Amino acid sequence: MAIEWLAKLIPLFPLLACLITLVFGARYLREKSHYPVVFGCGLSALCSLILAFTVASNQTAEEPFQTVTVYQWLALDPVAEPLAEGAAPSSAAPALTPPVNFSISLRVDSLSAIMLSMLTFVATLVAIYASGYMHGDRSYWRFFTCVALFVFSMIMLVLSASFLQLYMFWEAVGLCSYMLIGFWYEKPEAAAAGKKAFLVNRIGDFGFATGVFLIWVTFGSLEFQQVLNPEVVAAVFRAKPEMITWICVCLFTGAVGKSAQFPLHVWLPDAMEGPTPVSALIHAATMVTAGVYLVARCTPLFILAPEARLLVSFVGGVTALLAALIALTQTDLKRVLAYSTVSQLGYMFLGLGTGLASGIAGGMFHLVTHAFFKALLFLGAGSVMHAMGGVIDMREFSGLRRLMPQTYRTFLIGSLALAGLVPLSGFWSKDTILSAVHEASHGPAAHAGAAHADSEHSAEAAAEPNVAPEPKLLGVSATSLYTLLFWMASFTSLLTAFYTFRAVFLTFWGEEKIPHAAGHHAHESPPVMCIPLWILAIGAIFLGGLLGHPTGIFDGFLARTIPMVGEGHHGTDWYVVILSTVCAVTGISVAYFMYGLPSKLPEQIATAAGPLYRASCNKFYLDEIYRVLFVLPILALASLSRLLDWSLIDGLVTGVGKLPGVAGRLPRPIQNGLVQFYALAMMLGLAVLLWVLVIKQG
Amino acid sequence: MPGSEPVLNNYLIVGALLFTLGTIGFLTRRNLIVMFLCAELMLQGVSLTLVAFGSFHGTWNGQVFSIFSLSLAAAEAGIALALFVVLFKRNHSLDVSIWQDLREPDQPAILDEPVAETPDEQHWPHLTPAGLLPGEPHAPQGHASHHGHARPTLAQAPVATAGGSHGN
Amino acid sequence: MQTTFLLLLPQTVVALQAALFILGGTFPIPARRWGPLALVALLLGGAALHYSSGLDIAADATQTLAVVRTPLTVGFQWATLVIGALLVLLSMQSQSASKSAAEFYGMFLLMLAGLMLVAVAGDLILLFLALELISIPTYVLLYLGRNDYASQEASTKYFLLSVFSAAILLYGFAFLYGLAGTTQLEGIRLVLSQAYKSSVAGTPNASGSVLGVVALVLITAGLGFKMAAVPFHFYAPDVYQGTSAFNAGVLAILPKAAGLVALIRVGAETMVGFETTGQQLTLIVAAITMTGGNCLALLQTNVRRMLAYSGVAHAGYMLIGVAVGFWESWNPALRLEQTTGPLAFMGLPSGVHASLLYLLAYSLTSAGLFGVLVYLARPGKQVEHVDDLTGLAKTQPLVAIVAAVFLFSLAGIPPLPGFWAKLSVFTTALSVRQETADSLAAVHPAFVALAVIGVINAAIGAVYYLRLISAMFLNEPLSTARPAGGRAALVSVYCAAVLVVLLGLIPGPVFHYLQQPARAAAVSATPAVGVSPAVSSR
Amino acid sequence: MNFIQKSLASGQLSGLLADTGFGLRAALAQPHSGAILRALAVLGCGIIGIYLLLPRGVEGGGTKLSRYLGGALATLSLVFLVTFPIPAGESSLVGHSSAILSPLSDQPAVTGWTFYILALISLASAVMMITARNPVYSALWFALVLLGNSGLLMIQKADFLSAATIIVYAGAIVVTFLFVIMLSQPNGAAAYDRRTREPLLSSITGLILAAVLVGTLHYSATHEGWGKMTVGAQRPSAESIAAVAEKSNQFGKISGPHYVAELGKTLFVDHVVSVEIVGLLLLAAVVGAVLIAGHQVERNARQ
Repeated sequence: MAIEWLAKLIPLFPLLACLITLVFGARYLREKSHYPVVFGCGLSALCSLILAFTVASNQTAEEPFQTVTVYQWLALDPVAEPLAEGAAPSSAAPALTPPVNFSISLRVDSLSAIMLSMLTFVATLVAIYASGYMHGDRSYWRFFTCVALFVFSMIMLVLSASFLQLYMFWEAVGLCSYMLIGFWYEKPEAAAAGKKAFLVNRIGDFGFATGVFLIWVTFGSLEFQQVLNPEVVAAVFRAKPEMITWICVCLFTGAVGKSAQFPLHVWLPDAMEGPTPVSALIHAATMVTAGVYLVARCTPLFILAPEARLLVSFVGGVTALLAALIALTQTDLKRVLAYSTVSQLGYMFLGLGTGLASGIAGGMFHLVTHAFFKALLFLGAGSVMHAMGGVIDMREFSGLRRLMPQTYRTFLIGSLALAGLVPLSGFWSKDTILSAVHEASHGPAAHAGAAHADSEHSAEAAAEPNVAPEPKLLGVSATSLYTLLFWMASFTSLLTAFYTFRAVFLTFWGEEKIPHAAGHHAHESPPVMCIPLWILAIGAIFLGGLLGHPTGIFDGFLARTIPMVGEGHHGTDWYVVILSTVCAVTGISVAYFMYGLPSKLPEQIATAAGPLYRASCNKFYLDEIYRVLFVLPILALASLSRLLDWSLIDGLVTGVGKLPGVAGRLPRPIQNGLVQFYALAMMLGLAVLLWVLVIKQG
Repeated sequence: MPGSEPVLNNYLIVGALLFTLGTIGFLTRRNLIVMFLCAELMLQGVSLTLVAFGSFHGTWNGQVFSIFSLSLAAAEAGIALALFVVLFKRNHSLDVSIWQDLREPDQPAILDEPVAETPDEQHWPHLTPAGLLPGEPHAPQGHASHHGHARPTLAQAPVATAGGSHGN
Repeated sequence: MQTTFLLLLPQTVVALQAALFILGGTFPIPARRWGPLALVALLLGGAALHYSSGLDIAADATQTLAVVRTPLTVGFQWATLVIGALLVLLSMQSQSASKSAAEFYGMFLLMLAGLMLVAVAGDLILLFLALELISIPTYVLLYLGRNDYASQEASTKYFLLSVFSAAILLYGFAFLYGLAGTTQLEGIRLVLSQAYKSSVAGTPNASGSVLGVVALVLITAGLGFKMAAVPFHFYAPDVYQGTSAFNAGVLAILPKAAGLVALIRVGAETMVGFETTGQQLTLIVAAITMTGGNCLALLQTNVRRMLAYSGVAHAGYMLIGVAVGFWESWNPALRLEQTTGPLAFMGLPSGVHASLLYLLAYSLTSAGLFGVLVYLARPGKQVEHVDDLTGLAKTQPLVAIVAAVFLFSLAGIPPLPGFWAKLSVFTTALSVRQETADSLAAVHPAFVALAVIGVINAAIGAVYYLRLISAMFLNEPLSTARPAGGRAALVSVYCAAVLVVLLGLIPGPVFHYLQQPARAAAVSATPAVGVSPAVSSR
Repeated sequence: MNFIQKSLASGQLSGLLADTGFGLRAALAQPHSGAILRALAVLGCGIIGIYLLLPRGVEGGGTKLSRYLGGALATLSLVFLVTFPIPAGESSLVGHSSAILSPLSDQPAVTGWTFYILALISLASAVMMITARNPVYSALWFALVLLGNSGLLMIQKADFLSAATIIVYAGAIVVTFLFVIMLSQPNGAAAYDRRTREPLLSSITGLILAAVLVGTLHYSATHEGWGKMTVGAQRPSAESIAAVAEKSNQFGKISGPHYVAELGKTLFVDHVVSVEIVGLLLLAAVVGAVLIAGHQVERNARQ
């Protein structure tokens, strides 16, 4: 009962807020437009937390979810029943085919509760922050309308009980993102970025739509209750194992588009043209996680498609590394964060792809913690941008430590969390993923465990253990692939720590430098912007420790929805812990030596004079050597990958988008305005059709 | 074989050929009226086909259908007449190629290359043009090389010789 | 005979009033009266339809097959009247000062009568004449639409090509008549299915005479012109561009509906035994129509031209349903039998019904969208370029939102009818099974390919619709002149919007309505013939 | 990826491709494509002739020759066509047809030659019509086509229709159009009448169309016999006619000597709805013509 009401209220508040700002925003609310949205999001955040606790206390493993139907959209009985006299319906009763039923339903379980709490909480803070950040914008109300619409769509996406509804709000979320990226449409870059995001996402959505169609073809239903039911999946798997793989690949394509994974990641960095709160909300914390959510939601399908899982992991791992490499050389603060987001999302997919209990839990957990510290970082960056008069290039400013102490401290916390330093939340989640990958690299034992993980119901599945050879991707066996991915991921975490702190040092350390655009107004942000920063910072510090590995709360909670979570590996993998800590510390210290110190040193060097002194300066040599041995290759790699990214991948992806236009240009000359040309083309078409069909006939 | 009784197929083939000839005419001829007449020629082919089928099947339907297509042709002819007269008033030409302003925006207009005209190519039926005595000698007339540039009006237009060489 | 006229009462009422309008044009009645009078005429037509569809005529022994009545035809006529009323509302402002308003509405009512006739015609001759009854007034409307050179050019082009395509269509009908020896659709169906039954049972295209193939191709070409299917679509963009927004709307809806219904009637429902050819033909045409229309629409900057191409693309989606209809015509029982397997799509409309649903969604949405264009016309200047729509959200927020709803529906975004239409069309395409020994027969690869092409096209289509939306919402208005389309047009637009949203949110009744004949067909082995005894008394 | 290979190996795609290839090869071996190819050869000659005859904008000394050549080729093709073998023995049509298609055979004057002469007149005039430079000639040749056609209708017992064709077409339509032509182009063929749009492509299109039509007609007349239960160019079985007739209220059978009376009865009883619709159609056309002719169009400049 309570759950039902809560589930209905959570999307209702943002929807109301959206309608209120839409109707009254332009005329009456104007610069007060944020009130309905803040309150709407706040109330729904409150409800979400209550919901999460209710779910935790009420739902049991026997009844892991609850579906609340809001609106019965289209319900049709099967038409075949009066068939009677002709061919009697075959006795094999279509047990799997319920009547067609489209409805708006809300599915409440631990997975959606987690997503909801995270989403509404971050959204509320971002809305509060935005009321300060966007202050004075001409289209203040439009911004908040879009944000409320976005929050609503995202909530509905998370609460969807069918693939159809999911797809619907998937598109709605994409649309909101398009509108928000292009919010400052006067800027040509913003308009172009919006268009690009839309185009690239369409490619992914096409995959998703195909997947949904395949699900329909295969399962005859789109309801989660039906499709994700392990028994049904097992039955279908027995009939058509390849179909499951195809479905998973198609769904994953959709996830790749929305979650900005290689090679469809090109839109996300450009999307930074939108207002910074949008970047924080949509392109860091919530929307881009929709893909991760989708894959997690479809775990029952992915479990049976080892090849698809390998693909997920592989794409995730490659994306993580590639994006981290690119982030090394960026000078735009928001772009660094954007690439870092892409990289972290890659981590999540890497974890999900393992199909291990700890991997899935880790992926989801990383999603939650990442939402906190990445939103924090983005808002911090926004704060800097706000103070610097819209300048976001790190070469233009430095040493803001003293000028903006609040921002500096919170940003530092966020960076530490992102880098994965020990007690902070990023460490716990990243560590879980890494240990899962490590575990997966130990080979088939783990896989057998995963394959059986659909557990109690399928005695057969147990009877025919994974006799099939371990899955391969492009001819590489899973174990070796995971070994490779593990090292890639570890290296990525080093890079992550490095580029994060490079940004920190460049921005906040060193000599105080303020761009002209900021004028004399460079100041610390108002409290309305700082308070959300601190709340997020607290989350970024403690969330991991409170919910993560040490307590196991998160795993246990998630295990209600995804049954296999919680089994298998429990202990702490000290090898991984140490490795990741070492990586983080190394990354930070390298960044310190390169960007934290030289800013002070050069002056001393310059005054103390002489190449002798310079030569004797140990540090400097070290730096040089380091540079030659290590940094230069990486820089080269980074610029190479950036080059590749910009020219090849970008060109390819947008090229696919341009294909229809090119195709449209081809038949254009026929449309030259002459009636007789038209008649000729008609007749020629007719004659050819006639010829072909008559010849083929018979 | 020629001389033997015509069978259904013979009629159908004549119909098909009339239809095709009409099509070719419609596709190639640029005079609005000739185009319309070619469409009517197509309808004639259809009409022949219908009647042949009807008499083959031994029912009236073919003829009835054919009668209706005849009425339709009459209706269309009425509209065509009005339309062509108005169009001619606009451009002083019955050339269908004048009407090509509406097209894909970046396509070039298709213009005729000017061709040297040979005035003696004019042929006239044995009809006496109003206001002229038959057999009155007349100077040949050079034609506008391109539609729309020099539009001969009724008043200016020199009347060609009656009784000139004809046939083709 | 009496029965026939009773069945044709709505058409008769509408057509008679059209004649009255034309007659009344000679009397000094103010032009602004004729619009409301046309609405009254449609209302009377509705009353007649209500009366005649309530009659239980089955008992009458003297029925002929010239006219068919099934629940679907009744529904189609209602839809015609509703959309006709929307269009009449649209034209009121422009006709209120016209000298030929009476004739204009007379012509328009004749077109509606023709469309209603197409739905019920059970005879090739009647069907052909009904189609021409739509064409001939169209020539006149096109010419009267605007007072300029472009409109003359548009009507010239449409006229010439329409005459040309009418000849092609008639030739196809002639062959069909020759094939069967009767002009009655039901008779043709009977003759062909007898030939089919006595042929080697079970082989597709068993009764397929080559002559029938020729007939089918010719008919499809002739009707494809009316539907604006590639490669018979060439007139559409030029004509839409050259004429007024209202005329473009009329042209986008009425002939398309007529062509589709006629193709279903003559092709999918009648030509039993030509399903292989029919499938191949419609598959090819549907695929190139969708792709061609959408790709060309991407490049357009003229709004009406873009919508013309988008209409072409939508014709392609509708043809998917017809292709499935051909497959079903072969053996509906087979389909039902197979769909009871575990891989079933029960409850969704069959191919033909899916395309009718698509037609309904498309027509309503187009009526609304062209209505927006009519409404937004400024004095002496129509909405031509996409730029004329920029910043609409600033100047006319409500109209902009409504227009966005229409565009979203055309793009097939979920809560709107366009989505349901696309969904049913694609799912019926996926429900086609290849008949093999294996009972879990694979989906038909050609139809899967068609569905995939359709989905890709839906993605392409969304791009240009969204371009319009973003122009309306994200840009600054270029001019702040007040729209001069009149209040009636606005009413029409809002009515269309309400209908569209309702159809999107409560699609159940329509789906049920479309299922009705499927149920009837499933129950009775013989399909609904003539005045169907299964006609419900409303 | 394994599964891609697997699904490829399952052979849907390659099977489809192979199927298409074989299908095409097999299709070419079929008898009806043979008929089409034969028709293609015969008609090709005529089409070349028409191409040569068509005004192509090249006025000069060479054209006369090409026109004569074209005329010769077209004639040759017509002669070929007439002698195009319709194997009488194989065709099951001949037996039935003589009684039906020569309804006037009780008049000994009407023989097969009548048909061939009339057909020749029709076709030759049609060729002349579409190739004449002068629109006036085109219209006159069209009148001749109509005469030939009405003769063809006459020998099929369609007296009324043949008279109506002459009255409506030759008497009304052609004459009105002649008026328009004479008024609008008093000086004969205009520049655009000596040119044609895409004569080559149009001829090829026409060739394909004609070949398919003629080939199909030949094939279905000769091969689609009763044995294969096809209905092309065949009379439907007695039962099916009966079934239809039962359904369709005795849609008129041709019987009795009072042709026109019978026709009228069919027209006004069975097709009365259509007659009404034609009335509406003519109303629309007349009013439309008046509206179009009287409509004032702005004389603005062309865009």
